[in-house]
Amino acid sequence: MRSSYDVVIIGGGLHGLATAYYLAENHGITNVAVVDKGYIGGGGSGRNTAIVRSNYLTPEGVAFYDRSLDLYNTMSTDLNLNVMFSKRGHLTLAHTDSALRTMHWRAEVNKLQGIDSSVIDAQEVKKQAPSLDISQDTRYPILGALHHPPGGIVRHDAVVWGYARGADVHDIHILQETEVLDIVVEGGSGPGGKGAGGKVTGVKTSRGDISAPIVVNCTAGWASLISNMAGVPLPITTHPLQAAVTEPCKVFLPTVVVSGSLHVYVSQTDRGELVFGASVDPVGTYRVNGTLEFTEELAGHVLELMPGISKMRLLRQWSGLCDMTPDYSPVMGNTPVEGYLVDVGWGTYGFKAGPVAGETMAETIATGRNADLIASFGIERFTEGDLVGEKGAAAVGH
Amino acid sequence: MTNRLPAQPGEVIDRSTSLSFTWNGKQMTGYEGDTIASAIAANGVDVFGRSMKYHRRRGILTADHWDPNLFLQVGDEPNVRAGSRKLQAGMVVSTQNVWPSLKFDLAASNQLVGRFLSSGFYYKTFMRPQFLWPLYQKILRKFAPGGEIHWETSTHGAYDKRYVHPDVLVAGGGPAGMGAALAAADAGASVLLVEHYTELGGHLRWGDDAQRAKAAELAAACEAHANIEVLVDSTVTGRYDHNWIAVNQRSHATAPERLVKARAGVMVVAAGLIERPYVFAGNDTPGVILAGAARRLINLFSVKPGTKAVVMTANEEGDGAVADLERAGVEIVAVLDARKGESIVAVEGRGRVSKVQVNDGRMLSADTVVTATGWTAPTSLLNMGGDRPVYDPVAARYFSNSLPSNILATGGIAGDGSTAELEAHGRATGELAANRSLRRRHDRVSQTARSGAPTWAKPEEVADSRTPLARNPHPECYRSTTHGMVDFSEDVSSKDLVQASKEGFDSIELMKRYTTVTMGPSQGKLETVNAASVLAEANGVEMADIGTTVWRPPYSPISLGALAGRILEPVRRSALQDWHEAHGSTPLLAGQWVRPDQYGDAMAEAANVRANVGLIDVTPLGKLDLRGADVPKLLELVYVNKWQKLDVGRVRYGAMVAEDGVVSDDGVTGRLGEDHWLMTTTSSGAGAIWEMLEDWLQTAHPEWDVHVTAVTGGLTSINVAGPNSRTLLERLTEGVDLSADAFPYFSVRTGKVAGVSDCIIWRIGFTGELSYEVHVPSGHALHVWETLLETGVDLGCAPFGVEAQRILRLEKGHYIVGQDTDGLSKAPTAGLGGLVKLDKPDTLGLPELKHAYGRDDLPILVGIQTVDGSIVPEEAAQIVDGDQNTILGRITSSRMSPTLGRSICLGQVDPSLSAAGTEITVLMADGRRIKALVQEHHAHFDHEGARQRV
Amino acid sequence: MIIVPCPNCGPRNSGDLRPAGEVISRPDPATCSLSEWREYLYMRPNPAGWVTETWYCRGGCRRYFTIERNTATNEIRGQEAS
Amino acid sequence: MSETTMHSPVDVGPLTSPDGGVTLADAYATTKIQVRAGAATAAAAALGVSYGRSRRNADGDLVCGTRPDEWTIYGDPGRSGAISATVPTEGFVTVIDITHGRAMLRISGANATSALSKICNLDLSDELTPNGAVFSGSLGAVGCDWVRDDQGGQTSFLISCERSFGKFLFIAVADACTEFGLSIPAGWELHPH
Repeated sequence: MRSSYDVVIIGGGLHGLATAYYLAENHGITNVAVVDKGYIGGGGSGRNTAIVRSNYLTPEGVAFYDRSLDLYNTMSTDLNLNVMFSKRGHLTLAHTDSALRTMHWRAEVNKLQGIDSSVIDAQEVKKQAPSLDISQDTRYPILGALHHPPGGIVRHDAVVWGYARGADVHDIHILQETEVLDIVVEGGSGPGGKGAGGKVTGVKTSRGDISAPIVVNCTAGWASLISNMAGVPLPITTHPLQAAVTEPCKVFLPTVVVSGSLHVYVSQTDRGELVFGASVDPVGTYRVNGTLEFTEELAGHVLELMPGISKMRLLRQWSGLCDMTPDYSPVMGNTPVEGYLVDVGWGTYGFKAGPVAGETMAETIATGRNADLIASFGIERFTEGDLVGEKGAAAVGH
Repeated sequence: MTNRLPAQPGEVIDRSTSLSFTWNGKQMTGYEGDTIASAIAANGVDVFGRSMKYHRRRGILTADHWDPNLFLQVGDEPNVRAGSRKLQAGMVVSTQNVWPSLKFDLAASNQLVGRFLSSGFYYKTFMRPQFLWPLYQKILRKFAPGGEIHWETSTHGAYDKRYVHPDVLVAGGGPAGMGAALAAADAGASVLLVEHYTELGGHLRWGDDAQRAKAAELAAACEAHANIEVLVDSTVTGRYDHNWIAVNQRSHATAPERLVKARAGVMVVAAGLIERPYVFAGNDTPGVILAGAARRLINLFSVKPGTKAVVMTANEEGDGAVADLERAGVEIVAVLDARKGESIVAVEGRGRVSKVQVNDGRMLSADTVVTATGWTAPTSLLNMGGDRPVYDPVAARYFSNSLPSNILATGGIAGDGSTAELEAHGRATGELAANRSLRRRHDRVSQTARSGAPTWAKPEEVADSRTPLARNPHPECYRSTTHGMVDFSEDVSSKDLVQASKEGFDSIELMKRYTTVTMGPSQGKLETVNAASVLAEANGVEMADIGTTVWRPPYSPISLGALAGRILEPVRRSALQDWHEAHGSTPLLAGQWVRPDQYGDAMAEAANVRANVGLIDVTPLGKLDLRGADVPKLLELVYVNKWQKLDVGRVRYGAMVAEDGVVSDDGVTGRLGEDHWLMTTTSSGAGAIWEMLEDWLQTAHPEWDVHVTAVTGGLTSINVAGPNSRTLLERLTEGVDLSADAFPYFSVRTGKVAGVSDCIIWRIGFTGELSYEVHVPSGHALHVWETLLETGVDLGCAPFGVEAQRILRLEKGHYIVGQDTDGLSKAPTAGLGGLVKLDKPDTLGLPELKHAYGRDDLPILVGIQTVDGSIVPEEAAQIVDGDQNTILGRITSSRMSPTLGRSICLGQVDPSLSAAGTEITVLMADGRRIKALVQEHHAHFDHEGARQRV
Repeated sequence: MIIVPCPNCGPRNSGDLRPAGEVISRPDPATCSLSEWREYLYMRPNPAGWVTETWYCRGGCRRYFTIERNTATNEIRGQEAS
Repeated sequence: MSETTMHSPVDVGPLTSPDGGVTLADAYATTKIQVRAGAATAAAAALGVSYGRSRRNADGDLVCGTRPDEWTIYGDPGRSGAISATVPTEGFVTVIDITHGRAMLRISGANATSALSKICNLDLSDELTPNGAVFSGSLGAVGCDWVRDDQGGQTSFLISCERSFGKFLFIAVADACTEFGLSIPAGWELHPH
């Protein structure tokens, strides 16, 4: 650990490590420290269900996530580590007319931006995922689905390790078990010289002070707490997002299946386990113990889709923290405090965005201005601009 | 039955009841009381399956629920724990992880490339050429472990649930757990005693005569106690915040599994100890078993585990196994006393152990190796309560560290002792649990509105004065000088762990993720301690510095069926839904409601409304009865428009925006009396709006006199629409003058319809025709509906469904919140300009409304007609910039209009396109770009409303 | 499923109620600036510790009330009817 | 149209298990009068029970403290006018007949509590839910108003829900009773297969 860096990145997860990697790789900035209070990838990066896709609803969302998918496509070669990207296709089921209408909307927007995305009917859904029950007399009949062939799953830990190794090659310092206690800001309008109009000079950590003209908040679950250290309030509430995995069974589910109405998404690993997720818990909390009701609702909903797997057993459940924003879109880029940047508010979709978030944050740091791809995601939209319209599509948009 | 012993003193099998079953297609028999595994073993079988990665032969290891080698397919059920599941007649049992057969397994060739399957293998290989990875992946997926799903059978919905509220829940029915249950129950607490296996007794069951007698005595006392409910073959699978506890009851008369959800005052964890394997080369060879396995096979099931055994023992369980083996006629080749430093180095053998190498250099011939090298304390449930157990090197296991006051530990998880000492500690724990839980129950009764005051005094709090159990010294036996299997279900060896540490994955959490150690079906119960010890050794640190991974629920895997339980998915039905279904309606699920979509021909139904008169059931409309002098204030707060001056007998359309200015709901609200109003909302918004009104009334304006009552289901709403509607209603209505002058458009009257009093009649026109919405007390709705149809036969009266209504409303250009507007649509987009009043002191989203009306860049909802009227653009078709791909809007609603004989649409467009007559380009789903024209009005038909005002 | 102490009903499972979020004061809509309004709409303290929050006893007494809950531990103290 | 010939969402039953341990019956026609009034009103004083408790008045009607400042009076079919007339209306008081809007069932017998506890998370034991207890809570995923109203010394609950949920509620409760021997008529199974 040095006493001074050009850039200090808070958060050693996928986003922080990717930002560090692209700072070095694309911009030659290597006097960089990534600090994490625990171990790398110990937060949301290792707790998500590893689904990637780009079939978003808004043009800005589509462009952003499509770039991320591009980066995932070449990642194994770029990082010299097999991240096991399984491009197996992604189905978002529609159980109602209105859901089907939203799927059509997404498909049309996607197609206009060159994304492989279309609405398929129940028979075609059955071909893609034969284990699904497409009978029409159920409580939640499958009317059709948004089919997105380029979507898939990636081994999430490998992505973290790949970026960490890539950053390490450039001699970027990855400081684990180093907790940031404060962000030092001078000249701001708030208490202690923090807040709007101020300028960052460094951070205080559990292992000593570090001076740095640029500090980047790449945390999830603690983004509000870190941002308050700089005097920049965020439009975030923190909620747990839970996931679960079953014991393995012989592989039967070839694709990723999502149902927004049933608040569930499911894929099967190469080892035969089903990996499930749901929507965020309704009660905001920093607690990651998990709940029983999550598994009950999850099982009920999964069995509505696939009644045949009632005898499969749930092996393990876990929980991560999600920083939810009002419009289900992130908060990225420069802030009213000079030198303090944010890459936060990733809700339930941070994993998909990791590579492009790193790339665009690195560009923003290097050039001083927000990268074009993140122009809609600036913090100012919550005070004067317009929110992003992903909410409708992202409610359980995994 | 080649391996069955003569009757043993503690055997649980019933030799008078033979059960036949098949094992990999071969007919076998066992006895009532056998586990599947004991029955198969009794038939002389050594190899039960193949390991996950290397497809090595595997046999019995622990002979209990946690045995990683005894996951079998039983009929249509995958991954059955054959070590604990009881045998039933007719079971069809087969191996998993074999292809094509148990003896000749192609995938076993993986062993030859074993060095490539070491930790991190996947991450480092199959990378180049990259295009081949999908192919590799396909092959890998063929070798996935686990059983098979039988798609033709499903037990979804056959499972069951139950809620219980015990003062004390005891997890574990051994001597300590039973002692705790009895003491707590004696002290007046209600107790739920949960035992993982099918009988109470814990480790006493396979113990000596005195131990078995003690178990029987305690079990009988528990079964007989009025305050104790015993659940056997049941597992406490999870402990969640505020002592919300999940119990999976596996054997129950009416359900395959039942999830029992307990809110317990105090949870007593008496889960006992789980025996740990020893790590050495060949430790996964069939014939290598744990001491407990040997004892259970012999004592409970009368199965001889081998013929020539080497026993390595570090504790009493191993010593006991030696005695049991001798009694069973197994030749003891050697007893290696780990307390004296003797140990096994390696074993050889493929289908079965043949040679054993000892650390004194001897090479012994044996077919069986028995190890007793120590315990894993299954601290999972304590862990879920926030405890972080700490390693004690003297006792060579983990102990709980700090527990919240509503969790207590007893038995082996808390320390060592004789049966009497364990029971005594359990009893003391039970007394403490009773004290704490009865104090809590007293509070609960006192605070609960529906219960009276408690009739008993709250006990004084007693301190925890239990005499702690001893921690007997135990050698730290984890790994020999060779490398062997650490995680049997994941096929992870100690060598893999050392390698992972060298590669920098040197914390327990990173190692777990990198190697998948402890991530298999037993979730670390056999592996965690050995993994930590290997890591400590590799890192050159103490065990205590390694920590353990966090144990997450469930404690033991639970079926999805049990978690789902019965299928409780309520559906709402109007009082007329039975009639609709009896008359050929196509059901439409709309939110929680089931509704008639159509009765056969929606176009004809719509046309009949324009020509004659139709009836539609619109009961799902949210309806709120509002009473009080301050209702107008409330309405002015929540609607964008004004309400103070609405006269009695009149109704008005209202639109709502949320605090962020986004259009959120709409509906018609009428003034029935000076202080009596009826408000309608969208069907989907009804619940949320009711709660929102209560929020404003309770938290912001408690001084207002308003009572809100939800009356949605109480009033069945029948819309009578069409030019003949007045004539029809006049025949059946008493006490209301329906003439145009006496009952004008947008008015409300109350009267008698078809003999039913208290019907509320609104004259409104969603369909654009002369129409009346009749709200009938629901118990009489069917009578009114049928009478209307009968009376209107000559007027062409016929029912119409939701689809016809959608067509009619689109012809009239009425937007639907959530379809024609979206999550960003502000009032100007929906065209609410004439309605919105900004000069109110308070209305929801007022600053956003003001902001929105100062802008000229918001999308605008317009009527749209394609140039070619035969083309119906899809809803959600995008409006683009000519041949460019820039998005300038989208079609939000579209239908073929039976009235106009052409397609009609509503759509949101960029304001630059919103002027009437603007030509726009619509991109069809098939890629065609078609021309359309923006219309002057939202309405495509009778925009002046002449038809509805007659 | 935590227990929420309803001041009217007594202790209830949280699933019987609807969490309505941190208590946030609402500026005067007639006079406040857009940025003050936006702060009310969107900005949340979101602490990892004690918060005062509103719950609606949807399945029970249908009353809104506030409690103090520690978002790091789910511990609950105090109850105040509103 | 007679006031008492109401068409119930549950046109089946009553159902009884062979051992008499549980009986389930429709009670839609029960007159249900809701009163909303502040604690200081004459109505509150006349009704005379607080939230959570109930009493049977001189007319034999069951007066329940349904919520804070809210009461429900249950009586025989056709008593709407008679019951409403007994409520003093000075001050801000709302009296509203909710008979048609609430489906209602009665479940009685020694096994009633056990059956209900399969689909209701509340502690229905005698201590927490004694005779006369009034409360609201979910039953089979349907929001219900409950009163424990024992009949002849036998445990009995009177349970109502929004009318449109009535058929589902009856099906869900009947299903919970099958463990205790109740037979379900065709068409009223929770999961018709």
